[in-house]
Formats: sequence, structure tokens, C-alpha cells
Amino acid sequence: MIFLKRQLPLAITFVMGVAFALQYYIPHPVSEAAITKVSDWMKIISGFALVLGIASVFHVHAVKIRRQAPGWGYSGVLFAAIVTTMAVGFWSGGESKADGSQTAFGWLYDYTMVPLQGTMFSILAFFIASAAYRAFRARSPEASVLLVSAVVVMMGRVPLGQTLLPGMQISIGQFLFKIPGAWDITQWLMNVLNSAVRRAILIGVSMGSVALSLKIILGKERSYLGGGKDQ
Amino acid sequence: MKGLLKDLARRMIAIDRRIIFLLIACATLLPLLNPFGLPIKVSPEVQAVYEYIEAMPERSVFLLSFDFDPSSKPELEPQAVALLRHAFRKNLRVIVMTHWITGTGLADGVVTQVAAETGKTRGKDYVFLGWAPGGYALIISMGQDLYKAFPSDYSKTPTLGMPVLEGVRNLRDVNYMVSLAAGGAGIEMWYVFGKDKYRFEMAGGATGVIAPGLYPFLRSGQINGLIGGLQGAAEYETLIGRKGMAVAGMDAQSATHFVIIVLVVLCNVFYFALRGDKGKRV
Amino acid sequence: MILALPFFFLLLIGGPAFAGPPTSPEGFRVLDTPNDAGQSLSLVWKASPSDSKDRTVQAWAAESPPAAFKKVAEFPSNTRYVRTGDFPWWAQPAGKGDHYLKLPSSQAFPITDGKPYAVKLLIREGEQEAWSEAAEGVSAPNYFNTAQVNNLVFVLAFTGVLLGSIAAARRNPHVYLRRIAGLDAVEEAIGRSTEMGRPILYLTGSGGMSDVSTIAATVILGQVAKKVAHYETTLKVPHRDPIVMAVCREIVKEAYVEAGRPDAFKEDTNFFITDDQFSYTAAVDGIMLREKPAANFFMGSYFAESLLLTETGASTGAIQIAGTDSDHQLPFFVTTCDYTLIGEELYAASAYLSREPVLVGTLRGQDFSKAFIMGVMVIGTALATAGVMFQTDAFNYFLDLFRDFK
Amino acid sequence: MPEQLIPTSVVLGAWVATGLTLFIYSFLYKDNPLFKLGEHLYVGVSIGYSVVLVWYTVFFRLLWEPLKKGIAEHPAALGTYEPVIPALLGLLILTQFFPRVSWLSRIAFAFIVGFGSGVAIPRTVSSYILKQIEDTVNPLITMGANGLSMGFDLASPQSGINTIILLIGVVSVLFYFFFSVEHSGPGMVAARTGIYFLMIAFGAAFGYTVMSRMSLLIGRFRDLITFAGAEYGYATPVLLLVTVLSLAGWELAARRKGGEE
Repeated sequence: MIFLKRQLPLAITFVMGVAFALQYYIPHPVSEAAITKVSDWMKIISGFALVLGIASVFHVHAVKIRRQAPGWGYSGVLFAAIVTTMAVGFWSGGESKADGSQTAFGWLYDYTMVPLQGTMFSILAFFIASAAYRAFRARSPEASVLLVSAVVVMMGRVPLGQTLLPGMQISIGQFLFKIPGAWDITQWLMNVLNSAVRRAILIGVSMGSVALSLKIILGKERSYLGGGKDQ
Repeated sequence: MKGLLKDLARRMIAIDRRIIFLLIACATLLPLLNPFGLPIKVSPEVQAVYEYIEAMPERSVFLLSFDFDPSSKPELEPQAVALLRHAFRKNLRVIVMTHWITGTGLADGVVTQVAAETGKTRGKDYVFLGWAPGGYALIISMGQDLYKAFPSDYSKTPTLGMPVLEGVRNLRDVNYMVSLAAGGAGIEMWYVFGKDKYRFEMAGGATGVIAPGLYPFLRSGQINGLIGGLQGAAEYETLIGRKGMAVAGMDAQSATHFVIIVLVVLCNVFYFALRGDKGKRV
Repeated sequence: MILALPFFFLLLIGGPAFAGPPTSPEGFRVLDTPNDAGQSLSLVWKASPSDSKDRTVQAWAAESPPAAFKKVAEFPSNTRYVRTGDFPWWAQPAGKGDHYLKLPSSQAFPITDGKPYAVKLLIREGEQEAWSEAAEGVSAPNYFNTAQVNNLVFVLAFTGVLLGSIAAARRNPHVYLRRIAGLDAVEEAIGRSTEMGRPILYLTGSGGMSDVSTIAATVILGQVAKKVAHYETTLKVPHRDPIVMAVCREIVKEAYVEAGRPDAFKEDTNFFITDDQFSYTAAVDGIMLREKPAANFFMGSYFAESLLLTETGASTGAIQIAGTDSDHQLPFFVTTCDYTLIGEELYAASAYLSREPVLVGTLRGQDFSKAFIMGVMVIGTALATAGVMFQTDAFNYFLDLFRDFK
Repeated sequence: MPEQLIPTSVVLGAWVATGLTLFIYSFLYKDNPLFKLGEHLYVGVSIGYSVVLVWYTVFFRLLWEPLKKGIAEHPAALGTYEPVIPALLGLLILTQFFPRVSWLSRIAFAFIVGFGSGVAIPRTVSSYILKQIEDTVNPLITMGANGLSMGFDLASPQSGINTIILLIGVVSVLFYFFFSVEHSGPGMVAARTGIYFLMIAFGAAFGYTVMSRMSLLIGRFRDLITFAGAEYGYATPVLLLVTVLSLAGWELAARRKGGEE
């Protein structure tokens, strides 16, 4: 039993991990077919997992409704929305378009999901402004460079800033000096400094992620199996 | 007098966020209703995409992948429209697809509309393959056999034998590819599983957020060009000489950026006004 | 300012006038394209001093025994050279400077694995032409991509370093680890929530269970839950991925058991909202506004929802601690959260909190490897510069080891 | 403008979309019943949508159809029953509902995590480590017609000076991420340099992002402006008025209630 509970999952992880790490080095068509197939399997497995999620949702909101907790009416709205969407979806056969015209499911998606998504997303426009107002204070040298580079890039990104801070060329005697405008500085910041930092973060994060993956395959990291040190 | 100023600064620094929200809303809405038209400057990474397409011979194969959904529509749709207009004007054969199932309807709408305005025919000049599951696995299978990956297009017409796909067997036969990406399943994936293996030239169009992260790929030549956000779209519209929604939106952009910059400057002024005070007290 | 060094260099002046009529190419051979999935042949032949853009090369191929030859490729004779960087030195299909042409299977000329094909070259200039001998080749799928040997060696070496440093950490777990500001704040945040009698909100990000950052987030969740169990504070963990939710439920339960408070564990600490990005965000924002948690933790990988979450959290006055490897969202976490674990610090955090030898050893191992990579970059730049200065490829024996080949 | 009749379903859609948009925006004022309504509707619809999508794209397209086709064509072949494996693993996850056998779900977790880890390793090494090293290592000088030269043009990303800056940036930021080395002495200088690089890059990325966020707002406002037209029955102004009035009413009611208590 101990074997089944602990060793078997570790063995499966090891075999899957090693097999699909090696798959990368094998150009043979069989190896590509294998990864395609198993990727499909993953989708099927996570499809089943959705049942877990829905059970959790029902549990949370059913409790609210049963106890008539504050705002339980909204839980009712949520259930109604789930049921309606599913009904419409199955009625339309899961297609958003049939015979060239929109189905009810397509309508529901286009006029509820899309605007809701877009609206939630667009709230970022307000939040980015309020975050900038709160955070961009020259409290320390680090905060100051952050603030200055943000302001310069904001100038360089829009036509107005580019017009206000254009690049210039001054010649003194035989020397030609180029004074960069906001746009040039933006380009340089993004191309050079930003690339450097991203690259360093990328390398660091990748080392960490390869290390964790290796530990998982070798059975040194098993928290994903649910804590359980000695079960 | 000084005390009054301090008081003002203290109040302004803790200003209700909702006033900022209102300012942003006005700065967006007013230019949209009444645009003022500022000039657009073209960056080399957008120019590169334009020039590559410009240099392609007629009937070359151009693959455009809509790797986004309606939530990124405001930024990526203008890019898609501008690219498609350019490609159709150059009489390229255009293959459109998407990795995001939620982007299917949007992609179909955009292609159909641009094709209609340029008088192109579905199946002959362009094809919309629709969505298929798999992410990177889909790219691999397109690299092996396009017709297996997409046996039929979005309107359920068999892909095999379509005039637009003549001579196209798999990704190797694609001349140029642009992925318009809003996140994970996008440019990097196309590069790692597609371009690298099947050797086609590619570029990216990205939302403003992920565009900075793609500069390393641009620098290393993994992609040959990059269209970033609405600004990128406006630049492309300028290049093809058809100003559209991106150029109009850029005025609103200028206004909101200006508002934020002024806010940041003000908040620092208030901050320093208060800091001097604290410095004395300590 | 230009740093110019006088330098001798050869000018190769070649014109069609001196080249003479086309001759058949030397050393022409056909081979199976190495390191591929099959259905492709490679052609190799020696470069000639009379290669020019006016002289074209055509490749003609036929199923062998010779059926009719078909033209499959045409290009100027001064193209398709093997260049530095195309292939690593340990997997060169042809010498440097030779011509190399990959002939993939196409609709016009399909190539089947295991069948012999004959190929010959035609060199043309104006009206004059010269044929090469026909060479034969068989295409086959390969079982190992030798060009990626360096990748495999890197993985194996890294595994070795990792296992070594984990073993070392087991022997001596008191390795020095530098401070990470965000982590000292974890205790403070939990304490404050207890004082205020408000819940703690912990998000594990939007990644699935096979995502490394999610795994790191769940490990930290275990540590946080242990502390929370001590203080008897409410912990709330809303999820976007049901599998992550199931795993986190086990982890939190385990943490309560370890803290000696199994009775205080509640099944609905971990709950699922929806797998959709923005409706999840709207719901979590709602939780923040209504339940006013005193501490918000954002660990794992995030997309655009990051600022929607942190800015709402900031407006409710919660202490916010973030940790993410999503580089594109870092600017927002840094500006709106009280503490942010940047990139790798997220992975390191679990080591700090638990002080487990495996985790501490991993950090050491990563540090070694990072130092190695830094060294490679600095030495590599010096060698690449020297290579240009002395016009030599000798340094590529080193540089190729750290290139990515396909 | 030619007279074009907009279908009723579209007009109705415009009203629904506008209403939901305004409900969500009301959250910017403060948490209120309209936002709660919008939020719960949104969560509900998204769950329902996921269920339908998973049903058709996963269960139907990946599981049921291949099985049905396989059994019809090659009932004896072992490969036909291959989709059963993930289905069984999926069922194992559902053992979570039964505490006694819930350990079985670990087998499925092991499968998923093992696959993810294995796939990640060589690809991460290739694209994010080797490729990034390769791109950082560049000669500082170039061989031109006038001999060797080093570029000092900041505007060209490939110039020698930018190569050096890039190298310093990458190395110092990597140094900042050293955990087992004390940041003091020369280490302190390197780590501080790293922090400055980080902060400049974060500021730049923040500033760069503002535009795309504003684009989203522009997109939403453009829709609202469209729906304000007569052909859509003035959806936006009418609903805006309704939203504002209900918010005011709710606020008044809350105040009165607060006053009574």
C-alpha cells in the first residue's frame, strides 16, 4: 500500500519526466507523435478536473444560499447564469456559428463575455494612472530612476511627447552632437537596458525552473503530491 | 501661507483615486470625439515588417496567426487590419488562423471585412483556417502536414485542393508569418516550435505589455520585426498610407499619457513640499 | 569616436572575365540530412573561386534507379555556403566554406525515407553549362540530434551540480543565505491580520500544476498556512485551476496537522472561482472589497490581472506581498505591493521559509551555475572579440558549446 | 449613410453589453449592488462557457469521436483504446471526492507534473539559457573596410558600446540574484548596479505599458460611443442615466439606514 501511495506516483513522475526530456533530442517522427498524443491526453485529464472546480463552486454558493448569508441572492444569480449558459450552449451544440449565422451561444459570448472581459481589462487604464500617482515618488535613488525612466518612456511612446521632446543635432565646429529625443531614449531603454534585465531575469528564472523540474523528476520535490512527507 | 501650502500638498497627495479616474476618462473620451491629429514616427522594428512584406513577390504565402481574444482587440485588431490590407494590396496569398478558440469569431470578422473591402475571394486569395486545439502541438503538426492539422477551413470547406493553398504542403512552404499575440500561446511558441524547425521568416505583433519582453528575440534575429501595441499599429497604418482607428486612437493616447505625466510631476512636487517639513522635524 | 586599427586584409577580386567556363563541382555528395525527422536529403560540394552571382547552380533529382531527373532547386553559385554558426563544430555535415543545400521533401518532389535518390548539379553561366556526376543518397529519420549534445551535457552537468550541492547542504544545512526583504514581512503580515481580526488572502497565480512558479507558490502556501494555523487567523485561497486547488487543499491540511491544529483546518479555505481570467479577477476584487483582508499574497505566475488585483488590494489598505517570475508583470507588483519577490527570489523564498536542505542546496547549486554562466558570458565576449581581431575561428571550439543549435 | 436596419438581436446585444459594461465600471466608484450583479453574472457565464467548451472540445472531439471512429474501423487494434488512458487518469482525479481513496489522484498529478517537468527542461535550456547566452556574447569590435573599429553609436543596438552595456546589465542583475553571497564590498557595487538596472527597466516597462492599457479603454469607449447612436436606441445614454440614478438611490438608502442606526 505504501508503495502504491508513495512510490508509484514518484516512479510515474520519473518515467514521464525522463521520457519527455529525452524526446526533445530525438528528431524521429515517432517522438513528435508521442508528444502530440500526450499533450492531447493532458487536455482530457484537465477536462475531468473541471468537475472538481464546479463541485467547489456549488459547495461554496449552496452553503451561502442555505444559510441565507449576506448577499446570498447574488449566489442565486450566479447559479442562474451558469445554468442558462450551459443550456444555451448545449442547445446550440457548442457552436457559436451555424450555417453562417450566429447561434444563441455565440450571441451570449459576444454580448456578455466579450464586453465584460474588455471592461474588466480596461479598468487597468484607471488603475495604472492611480498606481503611478501613488508609487512614482522620488523617495529613494532607486525610486527616482524608476520614475524618471517611466516618464521618459511615456513621453517617447506618444506623438505628443515626441513632438515636445524631439531629437536634435548641433554642430560645433567640425563636431556633430546628437541630442536624443524622448523617442530615441525610449528605443535605447527598451532595446538595451530592458533587454539586458529581461535576459538576466530569464536566465535566472530558467535556472530555477530547470532545477525544480529536475528535483521533481528525481523525487526530491514532492509537494505537488500534497505535502505528505510520510504517507 | 506656508502652512496653507503644506495643507494643500497633504490633501493633494492623498487625493481620492476617483478624481484620477475621472481625469483619465475625460482625457480618453474627448480626443475620441474630437481628434486633433499629431504626426506619427515609424520605428525600425515596424519598418522591418513592412519592408519584408513589401519585398515579397506576388502570390507568396503569408501566414497570419491571431493569437489573441477579444480582450486584446483594441490593440491587435488595428494591427491585423493594417497587415491584411498590406498583404492583400501586394496580392499575397493569405492564410489566417488562430490558437485562441475565443478569438475565432473575431478573426473571422476581421478577415472577412478586410477581404471584402479589397475585393479578395475566400479560397482563392485567402483562407481562414479557424481554430484547432493543441497549441505548440498544432504548430508541430502544421509543420508536418497542413492538411492533417486543418482538414477543412472555418467554413468547413476542405483545405486540400484550395487554390490559395496550391503548392503549400506544410509550414516549410510559408514565406512569411506574423503572430499577433496577447500572451502565452503566441510569438515565442511560434518561434520555438515553428520557425526554428521549419525555417520560415517570422515577425511578431504584440500588445504593449508583452512587446518589451520580445526585444531580446528581436535583437537576436529570432523574429525579424515587431509591431508593438496601438502605436505599432498606427505606425503601420502610416506606412501603408491608410490611416485608420489606430491613428485616431493615438490622440487619446497622447492626452492620457500627458495627464499621467502631469499627475506624476505634481505628486512629486507635493511630496517634496511635505518632505522638507518632515526633514526639519526629525 | 572611432577606434580604428590598421589591419592587413585580402581583397578577393574575382570577375566573370577571369573565371573561365563553368566546371563541374568538386567533391559533390548526397547524404541523409543529419539530425532530422527524415524526408530530406542534403547536398554538399566544394566552393570554387569562380563562384559568382551570375553563375547559377541547379539541383536535379530523380528516384533511383534513374527515372527522369527533375529540377528541384536553383540559386546563384555564391550562396548556400556553410557559415560559422550554422552547425556546431562537433556536428558538421560539410567543411566550413563548402556549399550545403538541404533538399526537403516537397509536393513537387516528394522524398520517401529508405528509398535511394540520385541527384546531380548543373552549373550554368550564360549559355555554358557543366553537369556533375550523379550522386546517390537515402533519407532516414534520425534517432538523436547530435547538434543538441551541448544542451544535453548542460542538463546533465546541472543535474550533477544540483545533486552535489543538495548533498553538501544535507551535511551542513547552515549555509549563508542573504536576506530577502519580502520574507521578513510574511510574519508581520500574518501577525497584523490576527490583530485586526481580518482574513489573509493568498493567490497561487494563474499557472497550472506543471508550472514551476505554481509549485513554488504552493510550497510557500504550506509555510504560510503553518504560521496561520498557529495564529488562528482565517486563510482564503481562491483558485483558477481545479487541480491546483486539490493539491493546495492537501498542502494546507498537512500544514495544519504539522502545526498541531488539525481541528482548525477548514475544507473551504481553498475554493474554486472560475478558470476565466477576468471573471476570476472581478470575483477576487469583490472579496477584497467586501471582506477587507489585512494581508494579500500574490505568488506564482500572473498576467494582466496583476494590477487589477494589487491596486484594489492597495485601496483596502492591506499589506501586500508578491512573488512572481512573470517578468512582464514585475513592474506593477514592484510599484503597488509593499514587498515583491523578483523572479528567482520566488523560488528561493521556499528555501528561506523552510530551511530544508534540499531547497537550500538547490539555491547553492543555482548560484554556482549562475556564476558559471556569468563567467562564460564575460570570457565568451572576450574570445569573440579576439576572434574578430585575429581573424580566426579557433575560439569557436569554446563559443559553440554555449550556442543553441536546432 | 445608407439606411441599414440593425437586427433586433444585435440591438438587444448592444443594450446587454452596454449595461454590463456600466455595471462593471461602477466598481470604480465603490463596491455596490450593480457591480455585484455584474460580477456574479460574469463568473456564472464564464463557468457555464467553460463547461460547454470542455464538453465539446475535450470530451467530444478528443475522447468520444476518436474512440467511436476507432471502434468502428479497427475494433481489435490496441491503439484504438488509447484515449481511455487519459480518461482513467481523469477519473482518478475525481477520487478527491472520496477521502479514503483520494490518494489515487496522486497518480494523475504525477503524470501531469512529470510530463510538464520533462518537457520544460531541454526547451528551457535551449531557448532561455543557451540562446540568451549566445545573444549576449558578441564581439565588441567589427571588421570593416577600414580595419577594426568599435561602434559607439547608442542608437544602434548592435554597436560595441551597447554590447558592453548589455553585458554589464546581464551580469550585474544576475549577480543581484546570488543568494549565497553576501552583498558587501565589490559584491555590493555589483548588486547595486543590478538594482539600478532592474529599476530602470521596470520603469521603462511600466511607461511602455500605459499605452496598451489606454488602448483597452479606448476600445471600450469606442463601443460605448457606437451604442450611443439612434440606431441602437440610445443604449449608452439611457443606461448611463439608469446606472447613475440607481447608484444615487442606493447611496441615499444606505445613508438613511446608517442614520437610523
